[in-house]
Amino acid sequence: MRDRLARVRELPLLRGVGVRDELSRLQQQIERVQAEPSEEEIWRAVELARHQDRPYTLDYVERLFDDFVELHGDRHLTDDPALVCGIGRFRSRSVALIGHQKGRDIHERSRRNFGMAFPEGYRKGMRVMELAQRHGFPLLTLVDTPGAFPGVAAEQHGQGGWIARSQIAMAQLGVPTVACVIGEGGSGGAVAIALADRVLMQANAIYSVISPEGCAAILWRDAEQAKKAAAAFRPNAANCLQLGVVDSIVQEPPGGAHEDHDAAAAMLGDALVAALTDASKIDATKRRAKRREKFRMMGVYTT
Amino acid sequence: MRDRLARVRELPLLRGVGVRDELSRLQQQIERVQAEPSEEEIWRAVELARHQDRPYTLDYVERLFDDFVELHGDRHLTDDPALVCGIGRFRSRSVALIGHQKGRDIHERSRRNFGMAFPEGYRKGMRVMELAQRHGFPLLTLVDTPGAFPGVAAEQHGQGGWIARSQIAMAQLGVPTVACVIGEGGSGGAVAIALADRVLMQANAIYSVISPEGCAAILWRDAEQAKKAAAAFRPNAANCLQLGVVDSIVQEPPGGAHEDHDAAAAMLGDALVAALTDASKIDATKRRAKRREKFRMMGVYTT
Amino acid sequence: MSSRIDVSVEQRGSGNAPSGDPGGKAGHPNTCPSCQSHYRDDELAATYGVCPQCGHHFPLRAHERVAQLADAGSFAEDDAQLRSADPLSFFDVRAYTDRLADAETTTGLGDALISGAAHIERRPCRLAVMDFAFMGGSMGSVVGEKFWRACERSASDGLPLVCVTASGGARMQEGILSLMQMPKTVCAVDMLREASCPFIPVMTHPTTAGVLASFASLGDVAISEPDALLAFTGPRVVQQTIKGEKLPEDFGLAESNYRLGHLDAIVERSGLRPYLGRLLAIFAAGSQQ
Amino acid sequence: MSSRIDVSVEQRGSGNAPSGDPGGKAGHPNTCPSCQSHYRDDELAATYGVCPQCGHHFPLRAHERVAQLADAGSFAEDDAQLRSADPLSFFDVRAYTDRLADAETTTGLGDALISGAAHIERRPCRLAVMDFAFMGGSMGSVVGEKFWRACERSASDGLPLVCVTASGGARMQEGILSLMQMPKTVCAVDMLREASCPFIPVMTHPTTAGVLASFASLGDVAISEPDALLAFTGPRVVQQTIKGEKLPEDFGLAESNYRLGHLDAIVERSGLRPYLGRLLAIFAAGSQQ
Ligand SMILES: [Zn+2]
Ligand SMILES: [Zn+2]
Repeated sequence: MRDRLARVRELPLLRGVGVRDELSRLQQQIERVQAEPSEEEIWRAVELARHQDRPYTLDYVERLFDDFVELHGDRHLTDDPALVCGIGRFRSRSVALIGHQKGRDIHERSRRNFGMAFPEGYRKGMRVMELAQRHGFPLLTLVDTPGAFPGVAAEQHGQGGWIARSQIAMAQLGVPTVACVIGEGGSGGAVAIALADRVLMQANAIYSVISPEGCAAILWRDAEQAKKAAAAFRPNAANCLQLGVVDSIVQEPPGGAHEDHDAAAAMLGDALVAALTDASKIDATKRRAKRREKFRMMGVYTT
Repeated sequence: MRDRLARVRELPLLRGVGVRDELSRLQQQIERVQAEPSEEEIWRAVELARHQDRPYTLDYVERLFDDFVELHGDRHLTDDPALVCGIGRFRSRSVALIGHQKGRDIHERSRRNFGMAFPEGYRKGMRVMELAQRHGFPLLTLVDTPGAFPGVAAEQHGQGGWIARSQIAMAQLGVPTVACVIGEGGSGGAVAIALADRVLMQANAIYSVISPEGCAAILWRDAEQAKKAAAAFRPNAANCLQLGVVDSIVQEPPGGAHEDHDAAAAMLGDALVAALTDASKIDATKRRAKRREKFRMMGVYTT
Repeated sequence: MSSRIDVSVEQRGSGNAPSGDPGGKAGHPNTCPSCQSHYRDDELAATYGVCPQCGHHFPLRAHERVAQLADAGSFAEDDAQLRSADPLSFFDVRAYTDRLADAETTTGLGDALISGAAHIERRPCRLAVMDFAFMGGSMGSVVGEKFWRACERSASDGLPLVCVTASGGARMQEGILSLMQMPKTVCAVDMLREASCPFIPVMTHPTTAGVLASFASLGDVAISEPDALLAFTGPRVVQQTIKGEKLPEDFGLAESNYRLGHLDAIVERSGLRPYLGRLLAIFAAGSQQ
Repeated sequence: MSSRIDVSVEQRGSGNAPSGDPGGKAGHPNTCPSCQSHYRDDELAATYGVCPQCGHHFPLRAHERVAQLADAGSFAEDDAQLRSADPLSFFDVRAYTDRLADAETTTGLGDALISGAAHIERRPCRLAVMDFAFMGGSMGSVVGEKFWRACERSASDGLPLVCVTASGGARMQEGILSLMQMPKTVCAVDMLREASCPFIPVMTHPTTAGVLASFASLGDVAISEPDALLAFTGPRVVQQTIKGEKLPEDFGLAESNYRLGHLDAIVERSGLRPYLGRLLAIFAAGSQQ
């Protein structure tokens, strides 16, 4: 990993003023990331990120919020249970929250579509963003989805368009925003709610453009090659941090978040508060432009 | 009518700063309104407003716009043909337009639901309002509907809520807005797009809280009493002007707008330009508050 | 837009009264239209006007509602002196002025909405409550103006406005001016929004037509009591447009509105005050950030 | 999100080639996949690459598109020197660097998007065009950065941006960084919006996955060519989720998107330039008001 970090420094990538910040952040965290992860280690992150006992959004809400009022419905067609939205009291602040919710047992998983949102879910989220903006509530988002729901109605209702609109709604917010990938950060369904001032990622979460299985099916024409695919595109937290995609890594209890929900929640809570405090320091009138600049820096190319 | 005007002056109604403006406007126009209309005359306005040859939104667009690009769709479910939206060049300005469209022949009428919009129609309109706001286009709206569509899907998709949201979207616009009732201004379906800086009304249009037939059915329990009901609540332009609900009356060719679409369009065009020019004079930062004050004045009560 | 709600739904359940009707209590205001249980006034008062047998929410008078929601003694009414004029000299089978006078005598109210300063769970706010008993909770100039003033006071004090709605729609007898109360109340909500004041409507049975299609739908949060009819066009009129087809069982009711994404929560009457208290606490803390 | 569109749709029609295939022209780029008519290059060029028999829109290379849309000689390309790095040292059956080199050799392009200053119908604007021939029009860091710079120049000049899209989605080989081009390009559109610059994407076959779910859907006006596949998830993958059920005939195509409210207009290729000219005139006049 140190090699790659060195390479990152040399390339004309992550350009502009953000680079130094990113690098120093990287430096601070690199001690924790012991070594270049092997194929097995990356696959372990994939498995942990999808672990059936991993805490979900509502598990964290229950532990981190003093009071939480869930909000429902897109005001047009339905309430999408794959995306939980609400307002509440978090560490003595009032905040708005949007998070994917996979569901614990098979019944709930099916009801929540395994955390795969429909356009109506993102529309509900945008409604809560408006509410946050109107009342000056910072916005927290928790990302945990295999991806947006790939069905007929979801497509017909404009899945692509609403993922785009949810992102630009986050881009336009004047309030501080913090996102954290707490499990699977799956492609468009994930970035729909992850365009934030600060983006965090739990140590065993993954964040990726496509599922390992999907990637394997396309590139190797063999879904069985998922492990190999995962090793190739490295959806693990250390890689995302190294590439400047996330700002910091949120530690998990030994063995992973599923081993101790309370401890995982405490660590997440501390990280969210720190990021929120950090994001709140920016002059509100400059926040939108700063947020744009952050995402502008993402990418690697030569000029 | 003069009697009533006198009464209007005495009552502590149409209160506040707006009163004098309303009254002077009233005074200016009262010469044209010859006398208190009879039951027959009011009913004639109802018939003219619904006349099958009366020009509709697209008839005016065709005659008044140098170029017009129609915009379609609510980005979620469908395109509602009962509400026509677009941007175009009108008397050397670029403007956005929203108008009900009843349809001329029976096939088109059925396709357009006789100008009765679904929530999706109002959502399309709100999209165009956003576009107008983003690019500083003044907004023109042409109102011509028996009312919002009273069907199962329309209700299930939130008809009431979207009529409300369409109104508040107009309330929040920073650009100048002018509405004109060009035929039937039927209840909630009409006000959804009529919360404007200036509200005009064609001489033979009607603007009402309920259809004469509906009113008769409820109050007299006999839909046949429509004429009587119309006479009781007077949906005609002169009455709306007198009550301060509209700012001025747009003249029509002799016999009514259906007798000469070109002449009617020319008169409407002149009135829209005058109102737009007038509305554009207000300091943009005060426009939203001024518009609120205008509607605040509506109502008659004693203190 | 109808100025009355569909009688069919307004009195739903009552048609199923057993034909025996012992004691002739069917239709009595203290007889539950759903399960026919009959209660003394003090029994209903003790349960917030909710049938202990079946959960039916009896209609509440505005002052009863205030008593249930506001901290004891905290409500101070404003604008009680406002009265409707009769701009159209409206006369159907009776004169509008007579209807108004009757409604005032029967209800003891000046019009279909009362409003004032209040505390809910020790949080200061403005509270406005509609009363269906006053001409079907219909919205005329006085309702519009009182709502406007409530918003104005909220905005100037930086306080939330809680508004309990119950209305068949516009006050037809005021003609086009009743329709104009829709944009007027919408503008009032816009004033609240510009001032970043929370607006929390609580929709109760029935909230329909012009009130649903204006301020009632523009809350920061959308709350309803169970079983309330929340529809722009009521089931009777919609039934006419679809002829023989059957309307969905719970058409227009709060439960269907919730399922279809139009409500954040359906809150039982007994839970309303604590629920509002939680919301007010969240919003109050937000405004200090 | 797939980095390739469904082959089934990409090559729709071609499976229906008569089994005879006289002259072995099926699959030839100048053979119409819908009606099997075959054309010389100059014939297709004369019809904007549209089959005169059946209206099929053949894919256009980016420079052909520029030639069709921009006034002659007006296009001045920017940022042509940008090239992808290989942040993951990505290797599947081939190395990403090899794929890039091949694509550049084959297409003569540095990546899947070109952009520059242009005039359309004598209106100054910025024009960006994607090329499906370069790795399926996939969006990696270079596409994202070029789009960003195009927006930046539009914003600083106060000019509209016209962007013709054709993309299978994200450039999987750049891993998470390719996903980040979605929020990056969305932020670029936000910059345009803040500067009140018109943004007019023209979606062509295919515009899917990460490009549809970012800047392509954020235009002031939404335009498509006929028959284009515009889907977040393509029909092949959706078919898997619905098992035996049959997909709608025109699933994901422009025509179905129009019907479902996602497009303002479907414009035939020959009418695109005048249509854009009208839009630019309306927006240009608006900005001077
Ligand atoms: Zn009961
Ligand atoms: Zn052909």
